[in-house]
Amino acid sequence: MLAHVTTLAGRLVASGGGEGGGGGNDGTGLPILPHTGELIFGIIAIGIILFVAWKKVVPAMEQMYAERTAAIEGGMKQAEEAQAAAAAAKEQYESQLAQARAEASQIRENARAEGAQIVAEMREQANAEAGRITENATKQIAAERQQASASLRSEVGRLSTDLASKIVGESLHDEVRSKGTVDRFLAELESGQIRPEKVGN
Amino acid sequence: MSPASPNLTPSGGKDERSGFSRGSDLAAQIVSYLIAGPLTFGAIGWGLDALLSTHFLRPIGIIVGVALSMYVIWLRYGRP
Amino acid sequence: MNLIGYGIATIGPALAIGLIFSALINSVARQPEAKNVLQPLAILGFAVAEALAILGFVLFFLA
Amino acid sequence: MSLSAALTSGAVVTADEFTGPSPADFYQPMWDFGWIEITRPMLVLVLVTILACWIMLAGSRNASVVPSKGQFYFEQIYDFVRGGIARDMIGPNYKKYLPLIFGLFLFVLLSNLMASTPFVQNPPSARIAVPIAATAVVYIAYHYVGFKKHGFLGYFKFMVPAGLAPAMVPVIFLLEAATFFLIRPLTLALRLFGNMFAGHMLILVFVLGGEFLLFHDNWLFKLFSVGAFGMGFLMQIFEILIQALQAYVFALLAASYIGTAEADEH
Repeated sequence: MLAHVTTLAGRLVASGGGEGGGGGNDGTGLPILPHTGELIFGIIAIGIILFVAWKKVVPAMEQMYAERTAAIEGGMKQAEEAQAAAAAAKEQYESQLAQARAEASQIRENARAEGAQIVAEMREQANAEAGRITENATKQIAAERQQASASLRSEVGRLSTDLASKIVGESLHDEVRSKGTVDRFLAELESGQIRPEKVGN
Repeated sequence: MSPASPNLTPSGGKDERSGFSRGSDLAAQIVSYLIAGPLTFGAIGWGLDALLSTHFLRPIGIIVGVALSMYVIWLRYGRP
Repeated sequence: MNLIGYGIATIGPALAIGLIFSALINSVARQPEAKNVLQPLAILGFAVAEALAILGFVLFFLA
Repeated sequence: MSLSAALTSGAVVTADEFTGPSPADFYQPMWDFGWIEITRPMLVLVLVTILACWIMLAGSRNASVVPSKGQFYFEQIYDFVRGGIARDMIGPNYKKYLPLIFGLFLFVLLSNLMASTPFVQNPPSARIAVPIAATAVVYIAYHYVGFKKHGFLGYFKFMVPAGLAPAMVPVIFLLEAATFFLIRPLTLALRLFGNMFAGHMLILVFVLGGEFLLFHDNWLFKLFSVGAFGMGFLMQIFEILIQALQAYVFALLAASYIGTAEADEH
């Protein structure tokens, strides 16, 4: 068995049929066996690359990712703050607007009330004025009528007295008597106790 | 969804949909097992053949190796 | 000659593997929630088909 | 070599023989110092190292919250590795492993892209030594993490999945140990190597074939060479995609292994 193994190994390593397939140091082994120099170079190359990646690249990139995450999170926080501030400003603005609107409506209401009051006052004033004027006129008319009736009464009295005295031929101008007579007559006339007759025929 | 049926969710518990690489190495690992079985047991059979100077143990070892490989694959990946 | 024989022998498992995974992809595309059931089945089928290729490979060395 | 030569010479029926590309084309020794041999991929590796260090240092120097243009492009790569690979695969405490994953990703990406860089056009990752070197770093890292996390015996106990019949434990442990210690790094290295090797080989086939057709006497072959060069160009574009994808897969698997070792329970 050992002989089998050794011959197999020997065939694998040494004899690629002399084709130069690439195994071993001088490239005479099978192509699936590594060339010594290339193996050493490959391991060194991978070692250098892994060392650079391990020492320089990955720490730098990971730190950058951490910073980016922090920056994005910070940015989000900042954005949230800005949004909150904007919401607060909007709220303030809206409250101010509502306040102004309420104020305006109150002013309008006040103005309307005031206008109504003014109109009412004016109407009342005008009514009062009209009433006063009417009253004045009524009073004046009454006074004038009184005056007229008084002067008419005295005139009628004097005229009738004159007429009567001319008929009688005697002065009937006794103040107290004539006055009383005429007055009594007129009062009776007014109260309807005597009816006025036709003076003519 | 009722709490009694948690397996009806598309991803059955594990996060197997998270990345596109997940699960794509299965074929390579299965091929590894399938090569390992015949190779190992064929080598054992070959060694026994050399010791006992017989000739039938190597093919038997290879067949047994394939069967064992498939058994291991079923154990590792074939059970849902 | 052995080499050519093995090359021809890989055609069958290659077709089988292609069919198995195309069926798996079709099924998962239609019913993604069935993936947990389908994938082990497909892997078993793949293992059986691949075992044929490996057997051919082994026979290539045996014969 | 014999196969590709047979295939291509079967296609080109001429008197003079066409030799297709072979693994030997990737072995380009330049100076031999006896104990060590300087090859072209080694020089490309030096270039890759300088380029990677320059990109990393220029991208992260004066890293600021508001990125400059260069830092922005660097951040795209860094974010892709950080969020798309490391965080998804490793879990909550992924930051410890970021230098490893990111350095590996950049190294593998640049090594792969060297296949399509003008005047270099020689991917170091198409030489098995470079994937093995990269895998060795991952191997040491994830076993170190596993042993540190679970303890020496606990790590072996962690490998065996739960719910197993006691009789099966030794057998399954054997299988799991082989997977953990042998097959995982092997497939990790061979996947990268195979992809880069085969991709570059494919381009070589088209370009060398086109060259052969172009310098052939027959004018019809000269006409066909246009198609061959066109296919080579298409493959070149396709290769750039594959190169980026393989760098992603390498970093993804490295992160996945670390994540598995880091996990509490499976």
